Amino acid sequence: MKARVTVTLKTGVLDPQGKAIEGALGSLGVAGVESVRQGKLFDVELKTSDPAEAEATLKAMCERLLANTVIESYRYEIAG
Amino acid sequence: MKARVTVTLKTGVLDPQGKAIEGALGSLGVAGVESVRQGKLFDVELKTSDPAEAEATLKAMCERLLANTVIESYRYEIAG
Amino acid sequence: MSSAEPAITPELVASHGLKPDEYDRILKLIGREPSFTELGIFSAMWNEHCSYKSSKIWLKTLPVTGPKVIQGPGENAGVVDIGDGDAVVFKMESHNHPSFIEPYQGAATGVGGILRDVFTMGARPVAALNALRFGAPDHPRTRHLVSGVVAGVGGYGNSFGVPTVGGLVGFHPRYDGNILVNAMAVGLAKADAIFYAKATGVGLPVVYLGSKTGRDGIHGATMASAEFDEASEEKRPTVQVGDPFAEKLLLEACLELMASGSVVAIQDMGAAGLTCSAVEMGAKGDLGIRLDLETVPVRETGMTAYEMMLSESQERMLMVLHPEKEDVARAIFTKWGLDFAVVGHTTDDLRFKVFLNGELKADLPIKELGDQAPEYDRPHVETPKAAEIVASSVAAPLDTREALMALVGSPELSSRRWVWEQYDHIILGETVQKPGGDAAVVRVEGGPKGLALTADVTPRYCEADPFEGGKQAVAEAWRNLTAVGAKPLAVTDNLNFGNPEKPEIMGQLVGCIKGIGEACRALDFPVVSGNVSLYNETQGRAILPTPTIGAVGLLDDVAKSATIAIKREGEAVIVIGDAKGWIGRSCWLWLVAGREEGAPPPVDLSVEKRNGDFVRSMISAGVATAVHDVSDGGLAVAVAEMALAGRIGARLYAPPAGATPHGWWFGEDQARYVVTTSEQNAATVIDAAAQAGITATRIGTTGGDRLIPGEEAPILLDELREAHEGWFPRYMAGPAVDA
Amino acid sequence: MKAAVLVFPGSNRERDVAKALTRATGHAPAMVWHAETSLPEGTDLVVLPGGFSYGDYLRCGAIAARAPVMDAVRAHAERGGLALGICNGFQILVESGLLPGILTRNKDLRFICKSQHLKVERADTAFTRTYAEGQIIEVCCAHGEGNYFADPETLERLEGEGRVAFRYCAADGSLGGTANANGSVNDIAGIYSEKLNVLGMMPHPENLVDAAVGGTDGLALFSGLAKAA
Ligand SMILES: Nc1ncnc2c1ncn2[C@@H]1O[C@H](COP(=O)(O)OP(=O)(O)O)[C@@H](O)[C@H]1O
Ligand SMILES: [Mg+2]
Repeated sequence: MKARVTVTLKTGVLDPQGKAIEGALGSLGVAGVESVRQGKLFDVELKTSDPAEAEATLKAMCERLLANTVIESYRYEIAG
Repeated sequence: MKARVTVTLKTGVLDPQGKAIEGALGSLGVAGVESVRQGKLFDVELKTSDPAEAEATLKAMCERLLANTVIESYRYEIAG
Repeated sequence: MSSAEPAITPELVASHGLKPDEYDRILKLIGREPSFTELGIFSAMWNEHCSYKSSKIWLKTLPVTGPKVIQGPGENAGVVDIGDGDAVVFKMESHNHPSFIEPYQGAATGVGGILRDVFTMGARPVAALNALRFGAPDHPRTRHLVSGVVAGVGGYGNSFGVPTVGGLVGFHPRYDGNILVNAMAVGLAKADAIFYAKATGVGLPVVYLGSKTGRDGIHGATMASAEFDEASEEKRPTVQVGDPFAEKLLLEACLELMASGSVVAIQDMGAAGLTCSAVEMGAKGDLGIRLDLETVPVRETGMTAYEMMLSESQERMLMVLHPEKEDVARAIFTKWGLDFAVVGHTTDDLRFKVFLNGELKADLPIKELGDQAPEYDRPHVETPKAAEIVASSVAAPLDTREALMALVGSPELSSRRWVWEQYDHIILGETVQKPGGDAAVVRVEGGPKGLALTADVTPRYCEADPFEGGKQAVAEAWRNLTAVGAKPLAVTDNLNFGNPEKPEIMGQLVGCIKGIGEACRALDFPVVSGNVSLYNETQGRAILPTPTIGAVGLLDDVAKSATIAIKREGEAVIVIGDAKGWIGRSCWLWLVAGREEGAPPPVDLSVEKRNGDFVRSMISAGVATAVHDVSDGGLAVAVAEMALAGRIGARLYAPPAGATPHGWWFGEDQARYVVTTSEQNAATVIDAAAQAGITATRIGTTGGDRLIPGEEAPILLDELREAHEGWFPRYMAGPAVDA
Repeated sequence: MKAAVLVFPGSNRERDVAKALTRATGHAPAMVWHAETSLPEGTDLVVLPGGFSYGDYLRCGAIAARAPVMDAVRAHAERGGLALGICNGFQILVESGLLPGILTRNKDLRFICKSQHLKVERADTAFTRTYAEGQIIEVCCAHGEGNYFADPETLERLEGEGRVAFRYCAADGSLGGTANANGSVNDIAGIYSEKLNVLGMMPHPENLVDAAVGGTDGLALFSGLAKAA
């Protein structure tokens, strides 16, 4: 079973990477970008085919490792 | 207009971060994970409200900066 | 005065960390109820972290002057003359609580903050050090904290581009819930081009520089002064994220700006950001300050005056500018891609006035805000003296070989290579001695002179006897500098303690400060800067008293600095200094015999000075081929480290008649050094020492691939190295734990 | 020899490399701001220094690779001019397409700063003429993303055309194992462009130019370059 986890910075938390990218886009002449915030994604292959079990594993992964819940939020989605 | 860009490693490209996460999950006792590949995501706020223009900007951003097409693929999605 | 701000209730006052009597003081001072913004300003200025209210009366007892001191405590960093028109600028600061909550960002922003303190004074940072204390290795969070803190220290310093050349790492269960992250930065400036926070001149523009302001770390300074409890993990989003890239740009822009002659006064925004920096610039210069907050560059919408005044967003500075240079200054900041905004001006009314969109949000007497902060002479009780433990009264559970292997492979004494290899310690190309020796040596660009740098303290000694422990911390830092051949110059301190409202804890603070003061006076080693971190307690249990001492010494010629590595086979191994085999509070007693007991070794400062001066003279005469001070783990560990560093073994004589083996090999008597010298010079050294009234004892000869402690079983260096180098990487490779 | 050192926001070894060049050539190189659109008249060698250009945000070297001055560097290289990228400079060169492959996170994900031995693969280029072929030199590493990767065809081409400049090795010259701390494919520490006029390398020769500070094995590279033009 495949799933995708996305981890993004909570609102208000400084995103130096996003800021640098905004600056670079500007000087590259790519106009029309208001703001960029960078996050992470994880494509996960799970052993189970049981959605409930998959969900439990994903939640454990996120809480315990993938997201730094001090500054980040996470979401996961099980692929069809 | 909001959009999300995802950048993932092409198959075959080594992903040391994904590997490290797999290892860490094992030692944390989170079982049931076959594999993890890490990617990036960008939440972009665009100035335009014209989908065609947005698409052009997104494509330019990805090609010119956000993805290194030697090893990465990208996708973007305009949020409804 | 304000619209839609919370009413000032006793609960609101309490939640700002202000005690009822402190609030009364505010009422008396301004003659009315403060606005919400004003309450925030008072809480920031009067908390422990900014006001030093519990420690100030004791800090005043420290020696802070000397013939070479250009600037002592009271500015962003201390400044000491190193000749040829050069000055060294340095300070140490804690980031303990934020690092416990978010180790990577907490440690990173700690490094960022201290670097900013140094370059705010006009100095280019040339070295960084860090003193880290973690809980027991087997505590479930320790590994995660070590890995995050080390990555954060490295992540910031490496990117900023300063070599991280030294520091220390310790483990003890008393830090389980309160780790310590003390960061030190060292910079070089011209002695006649130092910049200060004191503003002069009325009507001058107050300029905001650097990154934009967000809602980061609001209440960060209050958090740093509040005891930890379970609930504080809830206050999480107050953590700040560091941006070393922005700080590197800020450094270059500031140095360029200073060189352009535009700067009247400059102050970094550290704890309590805009509030602290603006008040300090005005108060020091006997000027008022007016701020117009709508001009402050922000990265979030709808920020209130309260939020802007208390934000701890990183990588920001405040400056008073020569008005005719505004365009020059703006051009420099634009070039570096940083924000530059005139946010107010100096006034002659001695008021601190804050406006937002024309609305007055705060109007306070600026001098009193700083000067009238509460100051406490808190009740304190002395730590009861522990009894001396005589070595012969303790049975040795392991033989010398096994005990030495256990010690060099212990969490406390094993190699820290895993840590410092994550720090760029060679950038700038001036690192003459990298981490791993007694003190780092960094050449002053162009040479031949150089700086010796160290950070040290032995908390278990401080716990047993704060006064002796305070002395010992200074003495050991002094000894570390001496051991590389440097003349010790001055110190910075970082006093980490528990809750000062408890008389026993206050007694530890007082005892340590007295000890530090005594040692600094005896060794002509003034304190030029420092930082105090109190309330390091979790659920009522305090950390070990940990007054970290950072110290700087001067070498006239770095080519003559001594290292700990044994250089050649067949040289004499000599111990300088007397020993009675002091086992109380030693690493051996703790780690081998499992007892944390007894009085710590006493420090005789006149002996310390005499022995150190002698060793230094042997180094400058080129007679000493390797030098190492004897500290944690005693003689055997010292010689083992020298052998490992030089990849040459040594055969050591058996302990003298009457000595207890573990007292001899592992005792931690103070004021001692191990020195190697050629066979021809050995007698000369011992005679010269005798003439100076110093005990110098030959204890063996270098050579071979093993260490042979007297009649006992030899230890192959390879085995010793495996134990010494192995612990840290093995530990860190262990199972991951929850973040 | 006229050398120019590029300065990007976040470069941090530009002063180190300038000192090394000054020591080797007897005069200071020109320091060129990233926003410039040309190199100083008569530049023989352009150096892209180490650091964290743009914080190494997004990908190391990615943003700097798109700076205005890089077009000038590209033209300079096409003309056969010499270019040297060290550490972040190497990352910028691969991101800008001047060299093939990519540098990814070190295999154990940690920044590594340590003394490092390298094997000099060939001694007939402008960069290595003062070394001997197969010589083992000691320089140092300081990077978090030095793990060189290229697809098999590229790799084959690099090897086949003799474009590997340096390999990580142990003091005795042996390859592999712990000598390759970052996990680079084929132990690659540095590579050349097709015409051998562009060199990218991860380790820092510029921090080993002084006997008082760790040794002089890096100085030879710069003194060799000094004689190149
Ligand atoms: N333990 C100490 N010993 C000596 N000086 C100290 C000590 N603690 C703080 N100081 C001095 O008090 C001043 C204020 O320190 P601090 O509030 O930490 O500065 P910052 O504004 O950088 O946070 C500094 O000049 C500092 O050197
Ligand atoms: Mg300061």
